[in-house]
Amino acid sequence: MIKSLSTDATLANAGLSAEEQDLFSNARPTAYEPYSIKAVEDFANWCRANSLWILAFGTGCGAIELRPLMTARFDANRIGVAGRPTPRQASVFIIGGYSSVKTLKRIVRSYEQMQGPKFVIALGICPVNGGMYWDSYNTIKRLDQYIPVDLYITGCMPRPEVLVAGALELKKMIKEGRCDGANRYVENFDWYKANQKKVIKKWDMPDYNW
Amino acid sequence: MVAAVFHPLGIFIVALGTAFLTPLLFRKREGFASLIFMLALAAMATIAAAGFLALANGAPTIEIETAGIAPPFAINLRFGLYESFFVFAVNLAALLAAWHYLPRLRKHAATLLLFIIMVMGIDGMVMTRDLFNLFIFIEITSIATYTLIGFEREAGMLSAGFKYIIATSIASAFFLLGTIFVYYQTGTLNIDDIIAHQSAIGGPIGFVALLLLLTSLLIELKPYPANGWGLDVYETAPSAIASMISVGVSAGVIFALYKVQPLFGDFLTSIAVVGGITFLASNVIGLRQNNVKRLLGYSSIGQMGLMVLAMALLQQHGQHTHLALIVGGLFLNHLLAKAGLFWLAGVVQRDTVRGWAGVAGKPLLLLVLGVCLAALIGLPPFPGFWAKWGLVMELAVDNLYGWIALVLVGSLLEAAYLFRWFGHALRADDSEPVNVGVAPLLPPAAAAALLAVAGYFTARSAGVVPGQLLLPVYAAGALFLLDGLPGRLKSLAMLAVVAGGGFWVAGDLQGLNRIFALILVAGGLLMAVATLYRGDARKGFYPLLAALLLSLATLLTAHTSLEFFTSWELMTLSSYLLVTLGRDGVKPALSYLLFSLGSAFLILAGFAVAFAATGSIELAALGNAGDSVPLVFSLLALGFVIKAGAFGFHIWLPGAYTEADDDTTAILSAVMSKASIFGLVIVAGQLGVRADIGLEPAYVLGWIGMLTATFGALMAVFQEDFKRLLAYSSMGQLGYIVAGIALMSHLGWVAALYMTVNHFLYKGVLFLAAAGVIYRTNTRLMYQMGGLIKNMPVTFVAVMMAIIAMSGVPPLTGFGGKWLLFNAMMDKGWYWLAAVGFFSSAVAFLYMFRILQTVFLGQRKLAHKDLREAPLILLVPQVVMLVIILVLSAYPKLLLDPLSAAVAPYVPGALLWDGLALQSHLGYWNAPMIMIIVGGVWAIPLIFLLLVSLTIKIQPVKQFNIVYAAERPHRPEDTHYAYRFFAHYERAIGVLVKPHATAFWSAVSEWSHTLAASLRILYTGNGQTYVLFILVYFVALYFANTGTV
Amino acid sequence: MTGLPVSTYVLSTGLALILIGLWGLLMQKNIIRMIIGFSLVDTGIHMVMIAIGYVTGGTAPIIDSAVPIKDAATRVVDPVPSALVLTAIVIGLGVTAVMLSYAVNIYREKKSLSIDDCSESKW
Amino acid sequence: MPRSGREPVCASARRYARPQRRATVFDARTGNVNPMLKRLFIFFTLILVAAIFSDVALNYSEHTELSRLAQHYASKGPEELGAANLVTSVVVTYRGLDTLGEVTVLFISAAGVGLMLRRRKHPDTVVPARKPASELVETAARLLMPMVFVFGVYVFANGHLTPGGGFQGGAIIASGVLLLLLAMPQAQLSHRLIGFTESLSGFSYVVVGVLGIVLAGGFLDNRILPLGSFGSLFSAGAIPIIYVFVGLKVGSELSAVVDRFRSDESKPEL
Amino acid sequence: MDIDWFQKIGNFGLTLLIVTVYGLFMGAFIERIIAKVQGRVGIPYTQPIINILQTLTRRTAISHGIMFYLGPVFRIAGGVGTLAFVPVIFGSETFSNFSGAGDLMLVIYFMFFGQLGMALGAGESGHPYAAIGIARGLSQMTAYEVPFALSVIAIVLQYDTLSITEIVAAQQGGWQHWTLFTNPIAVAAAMLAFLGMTGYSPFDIFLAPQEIPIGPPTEFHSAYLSLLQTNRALFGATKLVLFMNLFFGGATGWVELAIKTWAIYMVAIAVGVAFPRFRIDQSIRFFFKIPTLIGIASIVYVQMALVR
Repeated sequence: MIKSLSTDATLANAGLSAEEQDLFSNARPTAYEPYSIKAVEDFANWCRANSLWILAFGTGCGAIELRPLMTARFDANRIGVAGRPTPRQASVFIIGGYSSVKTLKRIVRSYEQMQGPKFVIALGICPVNGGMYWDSYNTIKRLDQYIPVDLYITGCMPRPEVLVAGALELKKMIKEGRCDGANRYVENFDWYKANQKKVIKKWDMPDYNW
Repeated sequence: MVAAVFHPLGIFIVALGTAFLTPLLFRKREGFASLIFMLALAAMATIAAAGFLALANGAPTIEIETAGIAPPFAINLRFGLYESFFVFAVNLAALLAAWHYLPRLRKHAATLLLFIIMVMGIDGMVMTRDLFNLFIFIEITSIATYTLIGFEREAGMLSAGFKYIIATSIASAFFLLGTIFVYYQTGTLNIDDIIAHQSAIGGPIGFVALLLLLTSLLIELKPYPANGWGLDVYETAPSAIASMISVGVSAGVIFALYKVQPLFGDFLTSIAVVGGITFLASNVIGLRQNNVKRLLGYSSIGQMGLMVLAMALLQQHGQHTHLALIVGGLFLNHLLAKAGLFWLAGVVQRDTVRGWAGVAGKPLLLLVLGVCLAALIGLPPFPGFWAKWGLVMELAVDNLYGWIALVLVGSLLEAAYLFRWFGHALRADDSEPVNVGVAPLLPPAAAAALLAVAGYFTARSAGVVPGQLLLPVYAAGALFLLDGLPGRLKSLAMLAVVAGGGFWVAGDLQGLNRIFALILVAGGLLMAVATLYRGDARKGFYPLLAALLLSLATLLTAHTSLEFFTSWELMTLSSYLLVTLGRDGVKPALSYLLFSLGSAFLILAGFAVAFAATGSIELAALGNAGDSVPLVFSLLALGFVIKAGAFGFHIWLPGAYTEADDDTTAILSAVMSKASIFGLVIVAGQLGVRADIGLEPAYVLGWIGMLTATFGALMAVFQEDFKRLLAYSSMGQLGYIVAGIALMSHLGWVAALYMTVNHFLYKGVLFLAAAGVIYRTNTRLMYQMGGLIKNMPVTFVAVMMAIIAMSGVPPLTGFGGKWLLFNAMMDKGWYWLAAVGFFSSAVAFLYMFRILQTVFLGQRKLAHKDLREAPLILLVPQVVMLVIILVLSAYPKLLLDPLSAAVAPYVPGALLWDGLALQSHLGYWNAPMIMIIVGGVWAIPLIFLLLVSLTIKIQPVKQFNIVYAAERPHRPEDTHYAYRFFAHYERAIGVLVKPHATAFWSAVSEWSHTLAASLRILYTGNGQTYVLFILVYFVALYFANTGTV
Repeated sequence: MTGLPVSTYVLSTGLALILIGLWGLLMQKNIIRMIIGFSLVDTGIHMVMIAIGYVTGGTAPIIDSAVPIKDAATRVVDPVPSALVLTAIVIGLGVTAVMLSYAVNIYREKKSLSIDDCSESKW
Repeated sequence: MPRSGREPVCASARRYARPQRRATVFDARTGNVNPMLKRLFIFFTLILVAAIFSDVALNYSEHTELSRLAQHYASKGPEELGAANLVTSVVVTYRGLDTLGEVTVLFISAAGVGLMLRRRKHPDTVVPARKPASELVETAARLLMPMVFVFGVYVFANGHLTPGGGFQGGAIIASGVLLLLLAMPQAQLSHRLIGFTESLSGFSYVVVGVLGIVLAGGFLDNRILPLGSFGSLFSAGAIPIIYVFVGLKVGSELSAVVDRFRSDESKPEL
Repeated sequence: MDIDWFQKIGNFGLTLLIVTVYGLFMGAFIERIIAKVQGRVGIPYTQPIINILQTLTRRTAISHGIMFYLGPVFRIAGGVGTLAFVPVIFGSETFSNFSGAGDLMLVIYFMFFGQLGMALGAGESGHPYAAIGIARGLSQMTAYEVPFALSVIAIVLQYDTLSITEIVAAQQGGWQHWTLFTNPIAVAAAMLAFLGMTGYSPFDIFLAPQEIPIGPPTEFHSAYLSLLQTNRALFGATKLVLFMNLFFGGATGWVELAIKTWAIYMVAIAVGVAFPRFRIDQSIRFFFKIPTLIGIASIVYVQMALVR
């Protein structure tokens, strides 16, 4: 029936109090296999590529550039890009520029709540190396130490045209089956988690936000 | 020889002899004197009893002549059936009162002799046939009473006693003056002789003479407003003495009034009005009274007013044959009940009704109190019930509808304050518990026991066979004896009794009654099985439940309106008591009782009007009522819909259903509420369907039903309390049924009965499920629950199925009811009702979903982590009923065919079947096919999803693993959206569900209290004012009657 | 001798006494005076009774040389009211005695004889 | 206004207790009526009663012949009962039950007064010594006392012949006792004796009544003894006997009542 | 039973497929029209189908419990079942579905089936937004149910039948026989109710994509969402078919059906693009005012003018 992950490898959820342990799942995420039939997998990737559901979560200043995407001028709808208000349904997470430590916590949580396959586009220069916040005490410098990033669109700020280009690029990557960030995240889960916990001091969430 | 020993004159001889010798005996030895005293009282009672028994068995009336000279030249006494009955009753009460008060009485020789002389005086008042001798006996009684009131010499007693003396002395003076004027005109003092020469009494002197006599006797009976002195005495005098004034002295006076009443032929209306005003006024004023003994005083005076009223009206209309049963029954009832209550008040020694909280938890005390109060209100099986029934019937025969209304309203008011008192006695608070031994309780307990016995015999003389009819009482009595056993054992015993009794009573019913028997008796039994889930003692619960269920059984077998009404009142009483057993059940139980009694009184009035029109109390004869049919139908239908919780009268329902025990509520809602449906069907079957009657009442009934459905649903939407929500839901669903019956068509009735069966099934499941949930969570507030599906999956499934069955969503049974009802309404042309019905069924969705969402879904509270599934014994009836729901859903023909056959004798017609599809004029409904299709369309996506699931890793997660705007939830309480779930709906249409009905009934209550306050202003406590009232009373009577002679 | 028979005077006086007694009962605050009022009422009633027993020209209902048995029925006044008055007087006495004993006790308890102080119970 | 300042007694009264408003005609909260108005009302009521009474008086016409009952008593009474005094025959026999009741009334009022005025357990006032009566009274009492007693006995013994009877005689005896008490304030009546007398005579009366059932026509029938010769002392059957008992009983009871009022230890200043 | 179940089921499967695909395509079409209004190109016509496939090919999922799992099943069963009881093409035995099992009453009440199931599933997700969305959705439903019920009563009264087939039959023989023209008042009431039913602006508060992310289905994703999306298209189309049958003379062929349902849908769209969103209490009050009055008027009209 419901195929569940093996629960023998559970997470400690050390950030939670005793009674909260019962409220959050402590299962460890596992990687998913591609469909065993190649044609099916290709078709599935084609579908995913043509229906990019962006999580409507503006994490940084770049979020302002997401708005024009839907307007008459750029009309991302025509290339299958649409916004979804809940991470459960979204497949693309656009990190809108710099991400503070505080935001990172929310980014991690949202990312983990998205269902795979899921893709991350990092917008602007800041997620690459910190950009103008390179010496800020409260801004993370390299996003891909915390979540796997499939595509960087640099610039400060990148214009919507670039975003459209990035989306098209992402579609191409998905169709080619190159976007396996979700599986990477799972496979290197302990490393990512350690990095996240290093910067997020008050870790009051479960280790994996199902 | 035996006759000589038991000669009634012996009463006087024993009394006088004992009294004269008491001082001598007392000097020798006190104990011996009180022994002789008690023996003398016992002897008096025995003589009276022997006489009564002989006379009741046909012995001739004993005429006692004194001085060896025939009347009218010498005084004579009469000891006929009525006299013997009164004397016996009074002497019995006196014996018990003396027993109750012996510890104080025995301290003085004078008290002993005064008491016995007082009793003798009352006996003399009853027996003498001489007007002046009557005066003597009145004075003997009065003087003895004066001293007995005040001999404790406390300030209050002295004041009250003095006022009493002044007032009764004036009354006696009037009597003496009247007597001498009567003598002046007739030349005789013998009452029979006076009546024979009645024509001689005339002119102003005769008029004044009669008026003086009448005023005097009425004043002695304490008519409103000239009765403040009487109340003061009731309040302050020792209980035993107050009881003797209330039941003994009043008995003597009322019998005296009865004796001389032939003289007052012209004043009978005045007398009735006096009685009526007194009855009504004292019961209104009683509402504000908190002092127990004064409360009893108001009740006493009211009862006397009722008896006076009954006597006058029945004589006025020549109903002499019924006088014995009615006035005798009322008298005996009042005598035993009121005396018992006074003694109880004397034993308990708490002044205010609040103080009686100390009685809570004392079973014997409460039993005696309850019996006496129930008797006083006129509930079966006590004598007052049969008497009141007879009274109302006879009043109706004489077209005295206004008087019927007065009697019933007064009785309702009396019930209000008496049961408010009972409520205080049931509810323990921080006041000190009452500690009394068994011995002091024996006199009141004896009174209670005698009430039951008397009830039995009154029932027989009322022409009822008390075998099956009073089975609930017997069963309750028998089970009450077992009340010491462990809870579950008692439950099993109760089940056995109900099963046996129910089968015996209702086993061989046919047609419609059989269908109701299946719901009420078999269904009730099924629900009663659930009572096994609680193992605690539950004192009094099982006997009452047995009484309730068996009274439902006897209700179904009733052939006459009297049998029906008896069972109905037994049902009311037992269910009221069951509600009081709930956690905070006492207060809502009172409003439940009052509305139930109100509805019962409407039903009684309806039956009475029918009896007047047809001359028969057969239920089958209701339809012959001719011109009265609309009135009868309206009264009965209104009575039944009030009991069903109709819109406007519903305010009792949520409280009673909510606060009763959880399994009780299930039975009340799922089972007992069908009794009113049964009544409505019977009545409508006899009356409503006849084509020659205008349908306006039925149309009104239809609207009442639909508005009830709508507002029941709307109010249910805004409840936080699980049971209260279900209670409003019950109200709403019964509204549909009422509307269905109102249709008076074959299809409408099939719809109504179908919904009745269905309501029984799903509401039973829901309330039992609620019982399980509440049992586990210890709260009724839904927002404190949540996520219980994980702990109670079976209960959840049961609730879900029940809700689908209730909502009318295909394929379960609810849709059938809606379909039938809608079709019947469209057939009938009741489009607006159909539209409202649509709306209310949509609104019903709101609260139905609310239950599932806030109780079973959403976030589970931390404290509920380890809850277990509801007890198995609660689940068993639910599962049984769910199976029935499923079977009926798939194959409704199983139910519809018997229903159609059962209603056909009342409303001709048949269901049209095309294969398995039911056809109507408008549409069609193929339930099995729907079932298959729905099963199919449900199964195919499920299989698809299961297949897809094979390709996906599905991770089961926990309750906090939700998207929460990138944050994490912190407490289940914050995350569970449940409190004021439909707040937005309230904002939109909340104006519709403002508690107008509650406000209205509160205002009614407020008004009656205000009225009471202004009526009792006259009781200033000033003796002179009271004297003035007596004079004014005389003057008023004089001028009110100047026109009549 | 006006035209009115003698018993009418007695009757009227009796009725007047009753009225006076009632006035006393209603207006006098002192309990003892109220009792006196009651006694007046009683006495008035007794007078009325006597008046009613009078037969025009009758004599005392005692059979002796003055009134022989055969004349008795025509010569004597009605003996019944006399007998009744006898009884009524005694009863009045009894009631008065009890009233007075109440008065004594009320004074003891309240140190007052005003009827206005006897209104503990009301409503 | 004696009303003002009185404590309201019950809870609801307390709630309604407000400063008195004198000017109002009727205070709906307290039920107090303007005293002037109340007096007017009483006056008006009495006027109405007087009107009713005057209606009676104006319509009264004196009987010119005996009532049916009296006819019978006057014509048949002497033969039936043998009592010369018709009133006595009515009182003791025809209406014997009344008389028994009357005796009972007296009995219970005596008992009642005794009960009401019984000694308190803790007398709060010391009984002041009674002043002795004046010599005049004492002497007169000594002189009159035997005569009063004898007269009393005469009155009740001859009740069936002459005006008088048990009650009258008893009252005379009691007045003698009253005289005695006035003359000798310190004298203590023997309650034992009084009680014994009244109990026994009362009981005997009942016994005589019962004998009437056994020996004659009914309860209280006086014909249990021969009627004797009309007009003599020992005539009229049991009437003299009954009157003796009544006389003794009334005498002792009235004495007891008088004594009760006298011997109260904390006598109010009446 | 004289029903050939196999053929019936096969026919129904065909109808289901056509209606679903039609619903999906029409959804895209409507989206494109809206896009045109906003000066955009809009989504490709296949986008709704691709979206469903996209969600269906997600590889991970979570489950909050058995009702969460079954909720979408109930939901789509409600849609499919409703379609099953509605005859789609008048006069065509093939596309009459199972309308012999029940009448208009059945359809109206069965429409609740899916709502209830969805509500249960959303409820078990434990998400407060889901509960809020359902509470709002149900409340709004009680409101638009009133004018709808009134207009249904009016046409039942008018045609004296509850059978949808017969109602359609009574409207045959020319456009002038459509309910739209014989009883425009009832149609007006029903169309106002329809606005609420479709859940477009101004009556879309219960979805409220921004404030309470898309309401009831907040937690649904992957394959669950694919069922919900399918149902959205299917159920919407079914409702259109029902309205077409009741008020617009039904359809004798697929083309007619497509045109009529598209036209009906356009009403909702036209209103939706022109009006901003109502608060939930405003929307409830709205339905209780004008549409209800119109509904009442429609019954009065039928009673006065059409039924003798």
